[in-house]
Amino acid sequence: GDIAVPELDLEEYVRYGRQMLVPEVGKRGQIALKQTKVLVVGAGGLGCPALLYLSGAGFGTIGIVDHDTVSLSNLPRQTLYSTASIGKLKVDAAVDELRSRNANVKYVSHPVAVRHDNIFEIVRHYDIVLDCTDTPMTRYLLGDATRLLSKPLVSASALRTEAQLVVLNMGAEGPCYRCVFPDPPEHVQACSDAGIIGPVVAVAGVLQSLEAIKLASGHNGGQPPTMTFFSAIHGRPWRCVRIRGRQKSCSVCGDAPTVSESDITTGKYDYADFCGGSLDSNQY
Amino acid sequence: GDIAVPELDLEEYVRYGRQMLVPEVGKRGQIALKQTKVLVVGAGGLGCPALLYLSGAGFGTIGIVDHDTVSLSNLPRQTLYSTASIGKLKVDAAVDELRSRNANVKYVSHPVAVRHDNIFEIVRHYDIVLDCTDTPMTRYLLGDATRLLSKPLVSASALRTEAQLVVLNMGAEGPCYRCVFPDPPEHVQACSDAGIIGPVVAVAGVLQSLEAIKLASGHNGGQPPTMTFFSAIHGRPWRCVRIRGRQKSCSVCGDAPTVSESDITTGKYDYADFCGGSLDSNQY
Amino acid sequence: MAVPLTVEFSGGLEALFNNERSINLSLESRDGSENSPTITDLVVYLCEKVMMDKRRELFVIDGYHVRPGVLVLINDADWELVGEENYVIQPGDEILFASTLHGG
Amino acid sequence: MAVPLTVEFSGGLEALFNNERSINLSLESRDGSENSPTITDLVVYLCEKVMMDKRRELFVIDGYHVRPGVLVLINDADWELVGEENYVIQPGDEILFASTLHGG
Ligand SMILES: [Zn+2]
Ligand SMILES: [Zn+2]
Repeated sequence: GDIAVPELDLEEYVRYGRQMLVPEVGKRGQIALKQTKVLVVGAGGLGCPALLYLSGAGFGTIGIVDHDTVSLSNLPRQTLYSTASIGKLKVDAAVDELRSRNANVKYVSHPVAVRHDNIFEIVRHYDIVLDCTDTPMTRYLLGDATRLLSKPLVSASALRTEAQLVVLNMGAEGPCYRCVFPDPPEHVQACSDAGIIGPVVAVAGVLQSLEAIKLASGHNGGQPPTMTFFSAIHGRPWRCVRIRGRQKSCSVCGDAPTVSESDITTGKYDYADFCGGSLDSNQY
Repeated sequence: GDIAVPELDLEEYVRYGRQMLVPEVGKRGQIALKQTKVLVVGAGGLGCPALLYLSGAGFGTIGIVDHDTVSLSNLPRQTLYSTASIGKLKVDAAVDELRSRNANVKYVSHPVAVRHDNIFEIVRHYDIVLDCTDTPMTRYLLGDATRLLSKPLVSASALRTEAQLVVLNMGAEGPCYRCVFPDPPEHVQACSDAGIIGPVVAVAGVLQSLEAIKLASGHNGGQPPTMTFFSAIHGRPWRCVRIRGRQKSCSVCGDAPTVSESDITTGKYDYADFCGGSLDSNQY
Repeated sequence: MAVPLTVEFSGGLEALFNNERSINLSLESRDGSENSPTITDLVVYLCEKVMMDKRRELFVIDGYHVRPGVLVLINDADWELVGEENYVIQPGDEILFASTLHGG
Repeated sequence: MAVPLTVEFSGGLEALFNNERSINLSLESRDGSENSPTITDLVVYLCEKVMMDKRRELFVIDGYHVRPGVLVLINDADWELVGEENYVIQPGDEILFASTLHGG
């Protein structure tokens, strides 16, 4: 039968009022947000600002995937956490903080690492997915699962003084993660951390939440696919570049795909092997 | 005598470690941040994200100016505040929240509105100022006072689906606020609120904190002055445009200035008269 | 001589132009001469031939002067750097009229 | 025929080129003909004449193929849209080699 379209109560009218005044959102868009379930994978430097604004915007359900606990070194940019959060599970600290700001949202914690054997079962229940993770392997996993489940994926990344963002899986002819990045980078250096400036990763996370709001309220579709590059200090600060569409040769969404959902969930397709040495964040 | 250059203690090395790993910051930059006092005028949609990342970055002193109390309708984008904050003074709620995340920073509350008779005394004690206010009058006040006191001003604004950002008062030949905006817009419509989407104003606030970090760590100077325009939904998303330098005809910083500090503090220069009908945010 | 250009609006100004954010035009000098048009020619044209809205004062004052609070950007540069109203428009130029925002 | 162009690097690749983020070049086809150079000609030139760093494998593999994880953008468009390595470089082109970031 039909699902009743939710209405907004008085508290919501007041809370979301200024957002609804924007013609591109309106009451229609606010109700659409309320009916949308968004999954944030990774509650770190990207995920924290994304979650704050997804919660503020009034999504109906927000899922959070992260198996990690809060450390002191997280605090400059993982802005949901306080010194009192140190040692707690990130998903728990995040939900507490978000719920204190907006209890209208249903928060779902997934205190696990994304793996080939759990990702489909998690992603399946959501409408939009944000990749806020930090390794090539999780990015390929999320890229593949969301493509195979036809979920739009808002993927962002950041390092040092730069950030990148792209919206994937849009329609039948939009690219998936593998279409754009068919091969993982090779791991060629020892594992060392290249550093990050808080506002740089925060800009990317905030823009991810914006793309989710646009998707949910019907403002992201029909345009050719683009990718955004941000450079905080050197060179041109912002570039929005046109990127390729779906690649006929793509092993996940091409004309003759070789990777299926069951290949992934059964472990037949080996991500550790595929990503090879690139299990860690890139560095030079 | 000399002021001892602060060192970093172990907690700070751990806390700020990933930021210090960025070569453009390093230990040198981190210590420079610790020695810098930044003032955030306005603890709303711009100020909240700016404050989160200024605090996270480890500025030595952060001042907050806002006379307002927290309302329910603030919460979607004024992300320092929870439902429990409603009714509290914004500066108090903000300081509580920020201190829980980083107690290394000295927070100074200024629970007042910026006025011609208090602005110089407040601004004088800081090194960098962020304009996170929301009316033409406060913007001209801040623009003038910071120019006359030679403080770099990071000015941003946002409405509906757009945002703008500019760094002013850079060096002897950089423009001040009046150089770029010599005349206030006329107030031609009834007072009504045009709305705002959370991530749009948040992007601007985050970028303000980034500019402050760059200024404090020595990465903002020498380049020609630019202004950034962001459009979340329509048209070109990002533009960074070259703007004019100091205007010889500027009434505050030109070759024959007609507005001085005492003109302003004594009320001889009348902002209400200057801004005329434009005491409120712009709208169409 | 008619010059092709793109005019863009932001910061709410688009509301005066039927919510068009970007318009492609081919413009001549308004004195009918062979000279290329200037920004003033463009502003006159927009007011007289393009603007749907009657609230002209939200775009220009004192005739055809772009009103305070509107920045004019020519190919990503402040018009102040290139001659303001007297700038001679080149083929393919992108001219943005951006209303200053004040909200926060 | 020598073509003037600008090469840019981001995402850490600049470290291989003496931290230069932007280099202006004038490039010829490597076969010495009058043909305009292609992206392949550019990559060869960068490896042989510009790259300071010995870790060539961070930029190219199997000879002069741009390595996985590096996006090539020509005038703000993915090279896949304009012929990839065979794209013929035009005067004034801006070619960005951007290493994909993974951090979050
Ligand atoms: Zn694909
Ligand atoms: Zn001035």
